[in-house]
Amino acid sequence: MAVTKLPLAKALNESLRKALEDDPKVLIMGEDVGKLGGVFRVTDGLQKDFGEDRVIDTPLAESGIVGTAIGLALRGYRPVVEIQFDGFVFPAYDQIVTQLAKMHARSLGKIKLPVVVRIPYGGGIGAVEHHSESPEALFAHVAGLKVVSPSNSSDAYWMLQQAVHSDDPVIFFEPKRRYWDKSEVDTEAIPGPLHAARTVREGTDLTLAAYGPMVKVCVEAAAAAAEEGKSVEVIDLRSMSPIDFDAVQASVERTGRLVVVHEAPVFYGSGAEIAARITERSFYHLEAPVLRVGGFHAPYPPARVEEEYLPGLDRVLDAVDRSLAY
Amino acid sequence: MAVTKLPLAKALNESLRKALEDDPKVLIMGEDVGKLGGVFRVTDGLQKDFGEDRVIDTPLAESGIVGTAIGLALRGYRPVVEIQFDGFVFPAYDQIVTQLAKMHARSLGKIKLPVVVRIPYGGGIGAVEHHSESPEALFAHVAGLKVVSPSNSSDAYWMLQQAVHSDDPVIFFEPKRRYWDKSEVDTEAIPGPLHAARTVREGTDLTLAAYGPMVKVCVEAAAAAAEEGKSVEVIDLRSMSPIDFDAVQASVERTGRLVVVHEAPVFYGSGAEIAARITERSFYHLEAPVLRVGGFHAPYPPARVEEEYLPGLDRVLDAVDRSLAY
Amino acid sequence: MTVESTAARKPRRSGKRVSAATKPQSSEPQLVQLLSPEGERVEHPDHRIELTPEELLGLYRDMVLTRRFDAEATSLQRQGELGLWASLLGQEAAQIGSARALRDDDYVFPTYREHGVAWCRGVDPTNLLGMFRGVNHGGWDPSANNFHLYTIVIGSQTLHATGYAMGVAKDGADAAVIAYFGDGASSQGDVAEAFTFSAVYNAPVVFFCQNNQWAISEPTERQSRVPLYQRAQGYGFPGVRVDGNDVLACLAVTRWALERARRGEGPTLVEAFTYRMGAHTTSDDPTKYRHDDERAAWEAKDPIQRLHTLLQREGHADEAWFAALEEESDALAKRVRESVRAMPDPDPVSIFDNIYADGNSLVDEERAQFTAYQASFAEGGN
Amino acid sequence: MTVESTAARKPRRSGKRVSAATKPQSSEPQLVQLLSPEGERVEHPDHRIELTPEELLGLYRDMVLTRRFDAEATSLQRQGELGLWASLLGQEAAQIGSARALRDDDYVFPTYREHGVAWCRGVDPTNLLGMFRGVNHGGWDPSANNFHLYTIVIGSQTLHATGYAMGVAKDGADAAVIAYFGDGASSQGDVAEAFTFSAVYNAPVVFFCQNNQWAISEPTERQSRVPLYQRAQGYGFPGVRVDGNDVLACLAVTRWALERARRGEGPTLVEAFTYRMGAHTTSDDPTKYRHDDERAAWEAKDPIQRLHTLLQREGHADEAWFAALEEESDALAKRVRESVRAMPDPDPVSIFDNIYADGNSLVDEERAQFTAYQASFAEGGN
Ligand SMILES: Cc1ncc(C[n+]2csc(CCOP(=O)(O)OP(=O)(O)O)c2C)c(N)n1
Ligand SMILES: Cc1ncc(C[n+]2csc(CCOP(=O)(O)OP(=O)(O)O)c2C)c(N)n1
Ligand SMILES: [Mg+2]
Ligand SMILES: [Mg+2]
Repeated sequence: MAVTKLPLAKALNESLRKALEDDPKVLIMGEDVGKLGGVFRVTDGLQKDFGEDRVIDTPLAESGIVGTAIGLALRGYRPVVEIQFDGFVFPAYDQIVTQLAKMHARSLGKIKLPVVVRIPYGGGIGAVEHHSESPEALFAHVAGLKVVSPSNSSDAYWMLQQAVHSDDPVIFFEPKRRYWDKSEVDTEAIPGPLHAARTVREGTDLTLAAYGPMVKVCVEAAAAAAEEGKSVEVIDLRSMSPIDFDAVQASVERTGRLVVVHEAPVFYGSGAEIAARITERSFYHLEAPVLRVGGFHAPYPPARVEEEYLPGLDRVLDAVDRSLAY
Repeated sequence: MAVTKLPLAKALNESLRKALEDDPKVLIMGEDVGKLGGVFRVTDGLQKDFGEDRVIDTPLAESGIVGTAIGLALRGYRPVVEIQFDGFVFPAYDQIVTQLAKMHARSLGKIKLPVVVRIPYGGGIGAVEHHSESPEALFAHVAGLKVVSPSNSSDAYWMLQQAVHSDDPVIFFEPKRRYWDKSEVDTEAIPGPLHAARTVREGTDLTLAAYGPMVKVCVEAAAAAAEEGKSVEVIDLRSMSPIDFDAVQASVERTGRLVVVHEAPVFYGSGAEIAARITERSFYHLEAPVLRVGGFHAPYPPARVEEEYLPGLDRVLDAVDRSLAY
Repeated sequence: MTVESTAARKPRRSGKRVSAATKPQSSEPQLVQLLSPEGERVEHPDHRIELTPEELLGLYRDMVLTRRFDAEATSLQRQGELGLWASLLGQEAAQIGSARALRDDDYVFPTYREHGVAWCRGVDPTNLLGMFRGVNHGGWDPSANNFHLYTIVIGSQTLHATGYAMGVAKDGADAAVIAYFGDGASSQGDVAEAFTFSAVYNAPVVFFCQNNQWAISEPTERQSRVPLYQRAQGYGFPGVRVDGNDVLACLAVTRWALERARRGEGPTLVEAFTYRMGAHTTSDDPTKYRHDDERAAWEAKDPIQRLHTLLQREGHADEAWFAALEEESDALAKRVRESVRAMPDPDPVSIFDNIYADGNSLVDEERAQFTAYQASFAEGGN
Repeated sequence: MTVESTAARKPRRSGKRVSAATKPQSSEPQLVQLLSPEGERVEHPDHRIELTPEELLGLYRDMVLTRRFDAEATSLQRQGELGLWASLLGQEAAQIGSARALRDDDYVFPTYREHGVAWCRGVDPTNLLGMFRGVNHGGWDPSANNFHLYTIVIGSQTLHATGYAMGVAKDGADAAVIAYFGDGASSQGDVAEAFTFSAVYNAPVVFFCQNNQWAISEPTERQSRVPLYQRAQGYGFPGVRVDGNDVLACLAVTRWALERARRGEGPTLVEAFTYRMGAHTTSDDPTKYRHDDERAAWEAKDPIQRLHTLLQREGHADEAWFAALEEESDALAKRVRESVRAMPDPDPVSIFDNIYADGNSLVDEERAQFTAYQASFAEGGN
């Protein structure tokens, strides 16, 4: 049966399995991805079935992981590397920004680096420091990288397939607190483009745009708003670089209002880019300024206050109200 | 005489000299900062006068430079570290983002890390790859860091003094193509706050906001616009984190129009944050959307086309015209 | 100069066979050991130690209380009082031995597992639990006990330790610095850079690597194909492997390394060969990747048991003493349990505290907005 | 196993004194040398080389042409045709010797100074100049000659080389990889991680460090307090120091290291002990930090001169041959000069090319805006 209900993490696991089956050049690399199957079990069972040569436990060194993945890609491989948690991608940041992102341009197009960097990201799981961050803006600002994040199991399955097939480096942010959420995956579907946004819920009064873990919150907010008679459209952006501005623009030009929601800090976050660009594109359509709901300009706080830090239903609804009040 | 005309690089040099004289805990660290005086001679003569113990040539390892600077700060020192070029800060990015930025919060305020990271940045000097970048947004997004950039010799002198005196880590971006530009420095002046914007030129029709190397371009654009009868106000932001939004807002509420100019790529750049926030604050005052002039979503190009890549007079004037056309 | 090469030159004065030391042809590197798994004293040509009975009892007490505290924390995690716990079970000797070699003026840079070191420094065990409970990211004042905050980003702290040690040298202070890290951490570029900087500046720092054989699910062979202590040589300073389950050897070797540092002889790498008896953290499931018999083999080398045997054989303590210690353990566990349960959640507005030392307009603005937003609920608003 | 330790075991068969090799007590590490600065052949217990006269002449020709090309590039920079040049003057033997040890299937990861290696790989010298002129960031097809692009971020390419070599091993290919880097680079965490990964995966890679004594203004002592070749030992693979101004030794040692790699024996570190005779780049002023007499001492060890002496002494070439080579050099210089001058500036719209292989909507949008903006000038618009 092609359609099954799977937890998001399991959908990723199936997607990786398919990628390994389809193409002998696909490799999985990272810390603890082998026997353990990753700390979130996303690579569970893959080393057992595909061997240590294809599912590779690496030394504990993120720069080394990405740097050697680049070398393997130069040799014709398609490495999918796992960074164990969001906060541990920074030792690899130099390799990602100065090498992975730029080598295609540097070589005038002769080199292609089909490397996927998988990063479980975001908060909400009660973790200690460095395990709950949302650093996507730090990658989206960098040309040469593509940055995406699925919000559900189907996208998890298909977007990861597409990321592996892409000849460009893709930073693949996995909403870790949604790993256990189940939804339907049709493994025989024909997926849409990797960087296209998707309308999750239609509405006429206001547009909510989000991605990854916040899509669920926005859908809940839209439902709550509906009870109060407000018709809220929800767009799952799916891609933070590039951003499907056309889809957001089309929606906003119908609703006249936009609220962007993400976990990452608002200051210099993706909401800023969306607000700036949509305001430029749809200046005369906006009834209210684009509002942003997101993290504060603060380090991710200790777990016992993370619920106050994370944008939740109430904060989204508050922004919806503020927007509608214009 | 307290007032002298100095090239910007020399003003920085004098500022470091003063800092070394005033406080025995101040140290200079970096690659080639000693005998050579740095590749831009910003630390020229300092090792000779203050000794190898205070002006320290380090091994070629940026993570090591920032990491040991943190350790020295923990011991009570105030290190001013030099990153040789913008493109070489990334090996230190992990230490800056996960340690330097967060240790004050991590320790509930018990630890203070008065570390200054000096980074010559930006293009326009005909350099090879990695020597012309503007990565300020990648630091400004990170809470715990302060990010500033002087545009003239006086600010170079005073802002660096203030950065050294700050108990917070400061990322100090130096507009390298302005190193040789001379302007007046009053070493006995009383400087304004480090994070306050400064109105460079007053105007009534439109506000141009810029920082670092682009201030000069904006002042020239305002002069050119004036010849066409357009009154353009120019604000030197001076600080990219925090941003003096109050100053920008006050100006925009008078002029009704804002164009933000920076060398860094527009996508997820500081212009996005300014546009988003000012639009939110001054929604009913804006006659036109906030426009952004900056770098493209492309790696910094080879030197022979950098003049086309960099926002110049014409591109700023083009944006001014587009804004005024609303 | 490694202990290995020295050991090959000098005759051994003890007839006791000590692990690989008696097998010069063995591929196993030599291990400094002063107390055998059977609880017998062993002599070593380079390292010896003279301890009073009180000191021996002190080490034993430290290990027992640390283990008890650790077990209590694990069970507090099971009860939902902590979000996570990283147990030090099995590594008590490495931590207590090395930490008791320190003087007050020395400075410690731990990872996230150095509960035994924290204990020796005088950090209240309860304070360690804040970050694992999720009420803070580090709940103690580092300068109060010269014990830095736990560092989670693997390897980072070795550079902080090196910089701190450079500062100690600049100050001409009679002190040394110790940086703890794991076998997995040895692969991080930061650790290599710390070796480089410390060697170039001859910084008074001891790199104390607890090779507990595992980095989560990866055995040490994933990090190196030669013993880790050998890494130091290529950077120009000595490396020594010590039996990490032998508190006497850990104390002696660390003392020696700290003395070198204080004498201006620069860095040393100490590899404490030990074993992580438990899971990596309470989130980990070691049955996925390692066999029980490995653990069983290490159980026979238990650090506490061997000192217990020695104390009994040499008659330093009677049953009453052990019973009193048992009571003290219980009291400690009880105190920890109670204080953790009483630990309040932080005030949400504290999210905005301590981000900047000098203040920040954006933080002020966000704090004000947040406070107003919170108040809107209290007022029945929204 | 280092050559040093081996040398201590085997008797030397040559009476010729070879640098430190005859002084076992010396603190100077041993240097593999097969051709003395005086142009005399030297025997070495571990490394020897048999070359035909044609091969010897070929090495000489490579070095002379490379030096000439390099000098031409320097003067092109002075004339404003290039924005920058990084001269290899003095390092010809290290580069030609190591590169001539390579087979076609082997893969090279250079820094920004490997002009001699590029020459041996068959990269047209003109292509190297594009990035220094500022018309591109790397103007050749890496796969055409198995010669990767120049890498500017110090040390990064050692990890790419290691990954590539891991791929070679996976493919079961009969090939090896060589990564070039400098003495300064040895401090970067990435290089240490490359050592770790290559050792753990036993990757067929040779780390070829040109220790030219300087990293811009910093002498090698700022990077390490022990000879750099010793770094390898701590990672579990051999390190060798070779006379970097001796093209025969560089060839022999690199060949040996590549053979080890191809035989599945894993990585090797070769430290070529040489000297940067010129400035770091044309932007640098070495008078700020080093003395002329240091340079003079190294001039006596010139790599080309010593081979010249050998060729003459052994009668492999007559004056006519040298004269013909001189002419070939002139022709090369002329060709390079002319093609650089003819090198067009890139079309500005190429800024938007090759950012993504699969296309990108934002780039398309910005390209279209840019094109329209440019066109507005042509039309007299704005
Ligand atoms: C930079 C970084 N990458 C990954 C992690 C996730 N992580 C936490 S502990 C650990 C293993 C550490 O092993 P080791 O250094 O041997 O220390 P041990 O836990 O055994 O004491 C890993 C991979 C991390 N904390 N930091
Ligand atoms: C990460 C990084 N930091 C700094 C620089 C600036 N830089 C360019 S070359 C150089 C010195 C390199 O020395 P070495 O590795 O010995 O190579 P050499 O130039 O002597 O061939 C420095 C510091 C850089 N290119 N990359
Ligand atoms: Mg371990
Ligand atoms: Mg060098």
